[in-house]
Formats: sequence, structure tokens, C-alpha cells
Amino acid sequence: MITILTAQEVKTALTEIRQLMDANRDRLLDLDNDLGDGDLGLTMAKGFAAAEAEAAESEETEPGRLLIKAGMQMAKEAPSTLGTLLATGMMRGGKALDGQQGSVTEQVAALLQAFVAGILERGKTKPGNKTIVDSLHPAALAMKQTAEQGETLAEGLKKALAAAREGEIAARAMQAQHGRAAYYQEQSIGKPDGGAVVGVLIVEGLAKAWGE
Amino acid sequence: MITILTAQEVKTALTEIRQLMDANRDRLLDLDNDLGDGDLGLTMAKGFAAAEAEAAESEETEPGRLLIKAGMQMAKEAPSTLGTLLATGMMRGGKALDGQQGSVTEQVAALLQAFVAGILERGKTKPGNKTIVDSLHPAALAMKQTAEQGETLAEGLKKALAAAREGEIAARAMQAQHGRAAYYQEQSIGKPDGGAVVGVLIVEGLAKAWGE
Amino acid sequence: MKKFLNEPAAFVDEMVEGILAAHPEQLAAVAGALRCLVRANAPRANKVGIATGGGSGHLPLFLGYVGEGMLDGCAVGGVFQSPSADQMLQVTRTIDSGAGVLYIFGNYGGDIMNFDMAAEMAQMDDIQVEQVIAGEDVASAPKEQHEKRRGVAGIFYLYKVAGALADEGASLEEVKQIAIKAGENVRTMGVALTPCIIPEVGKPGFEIGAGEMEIGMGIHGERGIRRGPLLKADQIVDEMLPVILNDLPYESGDEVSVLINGLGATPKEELYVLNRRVSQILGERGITVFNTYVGEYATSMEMAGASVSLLRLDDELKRLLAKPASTPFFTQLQLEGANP
Amino acid sequence: MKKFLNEPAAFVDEMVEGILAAHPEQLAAVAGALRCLVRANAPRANKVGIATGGGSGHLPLFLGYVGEGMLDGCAVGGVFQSPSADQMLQVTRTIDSGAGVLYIFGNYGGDIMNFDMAAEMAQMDDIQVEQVIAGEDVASAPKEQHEKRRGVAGIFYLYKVAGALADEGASLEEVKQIAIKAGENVRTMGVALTPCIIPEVGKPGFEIGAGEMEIGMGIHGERGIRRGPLLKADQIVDEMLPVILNDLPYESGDEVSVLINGLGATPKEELYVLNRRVSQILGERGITVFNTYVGEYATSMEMAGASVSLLRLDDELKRLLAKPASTPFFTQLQLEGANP
Ligand SMILES: Nc1ncnc2c1ncn2[C@@H]1O[C@H](COP(=O)(O)OP(=O)(O)O)[C@@H](O)[C@H]1O
Ligand SMILES: Nc1ncnc2c1ncn2[C@@H]1O[C@H](COP(=O)(O)OP(=O)(O)O)[C@@H](O)[C@H]1O
Ligand SMILES: [Mg+2]
Ligand SMILES: [Mg+2]
Ligand SMILES: [Mg+2]
Ligand SMILES: [Mg+2]
Repeated sequence: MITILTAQEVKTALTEIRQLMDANRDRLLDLDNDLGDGDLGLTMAKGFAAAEAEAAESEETEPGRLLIKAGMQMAKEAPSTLGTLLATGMMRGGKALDGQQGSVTEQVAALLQAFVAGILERGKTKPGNKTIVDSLHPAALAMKQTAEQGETLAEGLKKALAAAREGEIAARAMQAQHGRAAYYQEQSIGKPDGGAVVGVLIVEGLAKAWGE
Repeated sequence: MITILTAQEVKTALTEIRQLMDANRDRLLDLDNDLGDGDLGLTMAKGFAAAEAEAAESEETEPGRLLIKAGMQMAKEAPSTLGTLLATGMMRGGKALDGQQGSVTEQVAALLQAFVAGILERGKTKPGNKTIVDSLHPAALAMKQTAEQGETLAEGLKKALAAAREGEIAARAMQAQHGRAAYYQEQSIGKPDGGAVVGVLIVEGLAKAWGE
Repeated sequence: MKKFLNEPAAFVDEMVEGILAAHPEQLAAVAGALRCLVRANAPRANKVGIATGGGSGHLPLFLGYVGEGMLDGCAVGGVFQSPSADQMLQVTRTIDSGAGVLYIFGNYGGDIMNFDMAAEMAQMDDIQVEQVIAGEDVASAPKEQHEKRRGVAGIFYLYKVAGALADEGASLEEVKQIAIKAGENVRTMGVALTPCIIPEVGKPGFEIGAGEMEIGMGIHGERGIRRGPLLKADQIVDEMLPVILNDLPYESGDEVSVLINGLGATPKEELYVLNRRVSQILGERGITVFNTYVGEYATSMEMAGASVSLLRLDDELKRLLAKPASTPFFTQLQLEGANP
Repeated sequence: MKKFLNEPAAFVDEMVEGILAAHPEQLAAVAGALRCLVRANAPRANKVGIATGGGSGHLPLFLGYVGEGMLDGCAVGGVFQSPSADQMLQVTRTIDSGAGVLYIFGNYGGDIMNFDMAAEMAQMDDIQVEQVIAGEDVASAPKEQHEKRRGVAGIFYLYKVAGALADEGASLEEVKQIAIKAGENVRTMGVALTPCIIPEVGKPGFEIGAGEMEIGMGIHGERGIRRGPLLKADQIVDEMLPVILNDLPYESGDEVSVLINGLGATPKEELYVLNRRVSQILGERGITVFNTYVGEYATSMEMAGASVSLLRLDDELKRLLAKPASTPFFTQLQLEGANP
């Protein structure tokens, strides 16, 4: 478990997440095929690879600014819906880190909340619409509560991951409201949302990088 | 058998020909279907009906000028290839009658020759290309020879009709060189040409009107 | 798949190369980036820049309207895919003369997010950016939810009037307001007869049965209002046009411009058969027509089908619509009958 | 048959009605005869009139080029059928200002006969008439029999330069000579991917198998040079363009205008993919391009396919090509880079 959030930790987290996206590439492709245009696995693998590489090559030492840079690279290389939303999340999360004074748990909680808030704003959505928000929002909430209760980052990430997984399962029962998935209307009910799964993988990567 | 070629005789001839086109409408449609666009029966029936009506309503007493008028009407109402060629034939035939001094046999011979010459010129063709010319040209030739030998009009028209029929049969063995039929190349060999059949019907109509 | 194609993945880039080869006096790529196109003479001093962008496969949309009297730049996406915020940012930087940049684009999630993101990034560069979203397809959502409506061929009118006003030296806010006004006064409805093929997919994404049509289908094949047997041309217009007319509503005494748009495979002959009935109905309703555009203005590759758009005019919109324009895909001389 | 149609027999008349409704400032029917169209302001004093005509189903051909800087009138035939000599005569009478009338039309038997006949009839009216026949499809006959070649999209260039010269007040003979010169310097070749449907017939008149193409097919489906598997876009250009280039021949140092014409269903995106390769090859051969036209200039209803035309320019042709024109289907501002 990390105790300070440095630029190096941002790099480690991006590597973990990228590895998970690679490992789940085909699963994401299948999910997006069922309810979208079938490119999710590709854009996620490509987008996080670009973000990871950008961060690795950067000389930026401030973790928030590094995350913003990685986010801008994600926007450039993964210009799909989710690529742009994640880029927004990274940029807003990075801004939130800037000047954050609290504990590392509070820092990560602030990052996740700003990340989700950015997605909500840019995606013009709210929880319950069968999107990545439905796994990430509960995760950010769990993280915030852990931080408020003064618990450890490892504990917080464990709870956040559990909340993300629960949220992803709950999202299956929802009806899609956005993007191509919305064309399926009632037929989208019962199917997992690829974006929500991506949300779980992101929290899983953070937990691996910062919680273990 | 007529002895003078009056405007009334032009009208009678057009009526006979129109009746033959009506009676052979479906046959001409079938022939043009095999080697063209399948409209020949329609355009001939329509064109000769228009020519007949124009002549019937006209106060013109000079037979040549009446034929020109009927031809112009044919051009207006039957703007297909053969419609235009026949209109040309009628206009040129009409001009040839103008001032013609000889016997009625000579007059009809001159009419037919100018008729064919007009088609040859406008159609930019010659005998042997599987067209209406292949029945009309031998007919005009037979008519000319009869006239030169001083025989009767009835005799001339009989010979012309026989020559037209022979010519139509000979045309079956030719390869089409013009219009849509030419796209069939060798495959056109062996099939009758609708235009050549029209040529036979025209001579048949003249024979009925002026020879019987 | 009966297409002129090399590698499907290279389709969009090769298309842009072909466009730049054909129109070098009018269009240029930003620093060689094929998918970031601007006017050859960008930026124009003291002029508000207008940028658009969207997926490929809709020519002349979107890039085809970059040129004199219309747009200054376009971010070009993959077939039916939004371009990236980064492309938009590059275009924005290139066309900004200091007078600010207006984004005009269609109401599609990906485009909205990316333009929003681009605006955020441009503002970090101290470029003033405003956005107007076109959404006028009456078949895509009811009037009460008009903010959900898809943008289709009617966006042409927004480009036209905003471009004309920007050329006169108007401010960013003024150009934005005229685009909004055009958007408020335009309505479109379409009908699709066949699907289309995304080169990288290689087969139609959906089918429309032989003898069937789908009224209200979107330009990416989004579900329409109803599917049914293919009706006669006049019956189709009789079904679609009243939906448009009743929506705004367009009323007796109104003056409109008409846009009969072909979706790709439909011959112009048929578009004029549709226009015949449109003009009859407008005449019956006492609505006068100022200018009729017929042709391909917003397509879906080789989809067969058409859409009808009406723009209700006032003196200002009419004046701006009438001004000349010249782009690689659209050229118009000054139209007579409007106050200059 | 996925078409916007009412009664198939009414197709052409309804199309013309739609065209007249859309473009009343530009076009008019002679004494209400829908199939005899002229410029709204015909005749123009002291100007040589230019008339064309041909079958319908090829829009913008033929009537679409009637307008400022191009043609004065057009006789409109049924789908793929020649108009009648009588229609041509009516058009001729209406557009003649006393300066004479030039007929420019494609090399098709029916059109030739009817224009010939119309000329004969017009001369009876003391109207001076000259004729120029366009025939530039290199696939339709070998060079030694060039007088047998079909006229296809390249006729656009004849209209353009003859129209520009007539507008300058040139004599009938001069206008005829420039049309001849354009005809001598233009070559076209096409490729078809699908057949098209004549409304009154209701089904394709021939088939092109899935995955097949026909190189050199004519715009009514006339047999081409060879049928074979659909090749890649670049391979198709690599096969067609050299045939054109070697025919004239077009050589290093020549300057040409390029016309990439869509036959109907083919999206503009694909035409530009073709143009990319065309411009590469011309560059390799040292042939410079003055202006590239890409779009639908001569179609076959909803046939998928394309043709490539080149016009070799000299100063005179270039000057005339560059002049502005404005018709319902073609608008061009003065092109830069030519001596005015
Ligand atoms: N407006 C939105 N707000 C938040 N998330 C969204 C929104 N629209 C789509 N998503 C998420 O994005 C995912 C699809 O992403 P992606 O495959 O990149 O879309 P596309 O290929 O259509 O651009 C969905 O599964 C959903 O979770
Ligand atoms: N150039 C020509 N010269 C003489 N006759 C011709 C010529 N071209 C076609 N024909 C005749 O015209 C007939 C076809 O006429 P028609 O059906 O009117 O043609 P289309 O329908 O193609 O206009 C042919 O059978 C042939 O006899
Ligand atoms: Mg997707
Ligand atoms: Mg996608
Ligand atoms: Mg025929
Ligand atoms: Mg015919």
C-alpha cells in the first residue's frame, strides 16, 4: 500500500490498468458488440497504452499534472465516447489532486470523485443510465466514506472495488439511455454494459497498484 | 388499282398501313423485345395513327405535301428510331412527288426511292445492316424496274411486296449493326429484325391501297 | 460490397487525400494532419472562425462546407465516428484569428463530448469558443424533447447563415445567435429505402426488406418512426411533410427555403419527383418558397433515401441565405429576391 | 425496385415539374411543353443559342446544364430515349435570336437522327443550325473508329467552353469550332458496378454479378471492354487511366482538367478515393492538373460506378473553362490561374 501519491505511483497505476485492459480486450469487444459498435476493447487497450506511454516518457513530477497529460493523450489516441469520458475524468482528477493537502486516502477519494464528476458533466448523464458511471460512482462514494472514517487506502480501495463490482452487476438490469446501446431500448435490459466493466477494471488496477 | 395519285390515295394508304400495324402490334413488340427495347409495336401503331389522323384532318390537296405533313406528325408522335426514319422517308418521299410528271407507276417508284434514300441518309446506314432498309430497298428497286419496263402499278406493287418479303427473310441472317440490336453482336444472327418486318407491312399496305 | 476501395482501414485518409488533390486552392490540412482540415487561407484576420466536425461517410457533410462564406475548419472522424477533441483543438488553433471560434455540429453524443472537451482545451489556450448544436430531425424525438433530436441535413442552413454573417465581420456572440436562430427555424424528416455499408464492416449493419421503407430513419441507420411497404413518392411526401409543418409550425404566410436531400444512391430525378409534391403542398398551405436546394447535402454513403428540410425565413435569415458562398462541394452566387 | 415513384409512365414529366418548381428563375418550359426546356430569359439578343437533348435518367445531363455561361435549351426524352425532332425544333425556335443555334449532343443513333431532322426542319424556318456530336468514350470503339465512340460525361466540357464563348458574342461558326476542339481533346472511360432500373421496366435490364464489375460499360448499360472481379480502387484506376492517356495521347508537359464522375449510387467519398490515384498517376507522368471536378455530372439513374474524363487544355480552352457559369445543377465562380 502506498503512503504518498507521487508521479511514479500514477505511472504504476496506469500500467496496471493498461494490463487489465489488454487482458480483457476480447471480453470488452464482445460486450460492445452486443450493445454497441464493438470497438471498446480496442479503444481501451489503445487509449491506456497511450496514456501509460505518455506518463512514462514525461518528466513531470507533480502527480496531478502528470495525470492531466496522460488524459490529454488518451483523448488524442482513443477518440471514442469512453476514451473522451476517461480523458475528461483523468484531467479533472488531475486538477483535483493539485493542491490537495489531506491523507493519501483523501487524495485518492478526491481524485475519484472529480473523475466521476467530470464524466457526469461531459457525458450529460447521471447514475442509473447503464454507463461506466454505474460502477465508478459507487466506487468513488465508497472511497469517500472510507476517507471520512479515517481508514486506510488499502481498505478504501477494497471497498471501492466491491462497490464497483456490485454497481456493474446492478447496471445489467438497467435500460441503456446513451449512445448506440440506447437504440436497443428494452432489449438492452439484462445485458452487461461494457463501460461499467471498464469502470471495474480501473478500480481493480488502482487497487493492485496502490492497495496491495 | 389506282390510276392517279391524289391526296385521298395518300390517306387511304395511311389507313391501310395503320391497320396492319395495329394487327401486328404484338408481333412487333415481341421482335423488338428480342433484339431491342420492346417498344416497336407501340411506336408504330401510335405513329401511323397520328400520321393517318393528321392526313385525314388536313385540307391539303397536293399528295406530296400531304405526305410531308403526315411525316412531320409521325416525327412528333413516334420519336423512336424508326419513327424518325419513317418520318424522314415520308418527308423525302413527299418532296419527290412534288412536280413528278410521269405515270402513276413512275410516281410511286420515285416516292419509294426517295423514301429509302432518306432513311439511308438519316440512318447513316446501307443495305446489309439488318434494318428496315433490307426489306424496303429491294422493294423500291423492284418498283423502279417495273416502272422502267412500263408495267402496271399493281404489277409493280406485287413485285415490290415479294421483294420486301424476300429481303426481310434475308435480313434474318444478318448481324445487327445499329441501335440496341447491335449490342447482341453475333447473337443477333438468325433473328428477324422488327424494322424489316415494318418495311414489309408498309409495302403490303401500299399494295392493298393502290394495287388491288 | 460494390465499392471503390483499397484497404478499408485507409478509406477515410485516402478520401481526404483525394479531396486535397482536387481542391488545393480551397482546402489545406493542418500541419499535414489529414483529418484536420481548414480553409487554405486560414485564419482570416478579424473574422470569427467557424469549425465543425463529425464522422465521415456523409459528404458533403462535414468538411465539404469549408470555404468562402461558410466554414473555416473541420475535424474529420472515421466513418460514422466522432473525430477526437484533439483534432478539433488543432483546427481551432489554426482558424482562430483572435476573434474566437464557433463550433457548429450535430446532436450526437460523441461529437458533443469531444467538442466540449476541445472547447475546454482551447480555453486553456485563451481561445474564446462557443458552441451551437444542430438537432432538427423531427422523427428522432417529440417536440417536448427537442433537445434530444438528431442533427441531419438541416445543419447546412446553420453553416450557411452563420458563415455569411461571420464574413461580414460580426462578433462571436452575433454569429452564435444567428446559428441558434437558424437551428430554431429548421426542421427535417427523412426516409430510408436501403441500408449502407461501412467499409471496415463490409456488410450492411441492418436490413430494409425488399419493397420496404423506413420513415424517419437517421443518417447512421438509427431507428425511425415506422417501417412499412414502400409507398408512392407522393404518399411519402404526404406522410412526412405535415409532420414537419405541424412541428414548428410553418403557417400560411410563412416564407421558407426547401432542401430536398438525397442520402446517396437515390438519383436526382427522384428527388425532383419528391420536390414536385412538396411544392404543391406548400402552395396549398399558403407557404411561399424563396429558394429550393435539391441534391446531396448530407448523405449516408450509398444509402437510398431522402430527407426534406424547411427553413423558415425572416429578413435577416433570408439576406444571409442569399449571400454567395464557394466551397469544394457547394457554390452559390448571390440569390436574387433578397435585400442585400 | 427501391425508387421514389408515382406512376412510372409519369416519371419524366413529374421530374421536370419538380425541376421547374425548384428553379423557376433559371428554367422555363416552351409554351408549357414540359419536355422542351429553355433558359428563363431565352432568347438572348445577338447570342448564338446552344441546344442539347437526350434521354432522361442522366441528371445533370442534359437539361441540368441549361443556364448562364452554358446552354440555352434542352429537349428532354423519356428515360434513355431520344427526344423527338419536334421537341428540338420547338427549343430551337425559342432560343434563336437570329445568330443561329448550335446543337451539341451525344453520339447515339436516335439523338443523331432526331437532331438531324430538327436541323432540316429549322432550316425550313430559316434558322441557321450547326451540329457537334460528342463521342469520347475510349472503351466504346478503337481509336481508328473514333467516330463510333459514345458520348458520356466529357460532353460537360463541350458545353462549358462553347457556352462561355457564345456568351462573349462569338459567331455560330466560332462556337462550333470551340466545341469541336474540346471534343477532340477530351477522353473518358468508365466502370460500372451495378445495373440501373428504368422506371417503366421496373427491374434491371442486365445483371453484374456480386463481386463483379464491368470496365468500359456505357451509361445505358452498353457492353464494356471486360467484365471481371471487382478490383481495388487503385487497380481500377491503374487499368483505366492508361487507356485514356495513351489514346490522345496525353503527354508529359500537358495540362489537363480532370472530371471524376459518379454514375449515381456511388458515394462521393469513393470518387475521391479514385481521384487520389488519378492525381498520383498524372503527377508521375508529368501532366499538370488545372481544375478537378468530382461529383455527378452524367449519371445512369442509380447505377453504381464512375468514369474518369480528361480535357487537354490550351490557353483558349483553359480561359473558357475558367469562366463562371450558373445553372440549376452546376455553379462555378471564375477559376483562378487562367488568363481572363
Ligand atoms: N453519455 C454517457 N455518459 C457516460 N457514459 C457513457 C455515455 N455514453 C456512453 N457511455 C459509456 O460508454 C460506453 C461505450 O463506449 P464506446 O465503445 O467508446 O462508445 P462508441 O464506440 O459509441 O464511441 C458505454 O458502454 C457506456 O458505459
Ligand atoms: N441507323 C439505322 N438505319 C436504319 N434503320 C435502323 C437504324 N437503326 C435502327 N434501325 C431500325 O429501327 C428498328 C428499331 O426501331 P425502334 O424500336 O424505333 O428503335 P428504338 O426503340 O431503339 O428507338 C430496327 O429494327 C431497325 O430495323
Ligand atoms: Mg463502442
Ligand atoms: Mg466506437
Ligand atoms: Mg425499340
Ligand atoms: Mg425506343
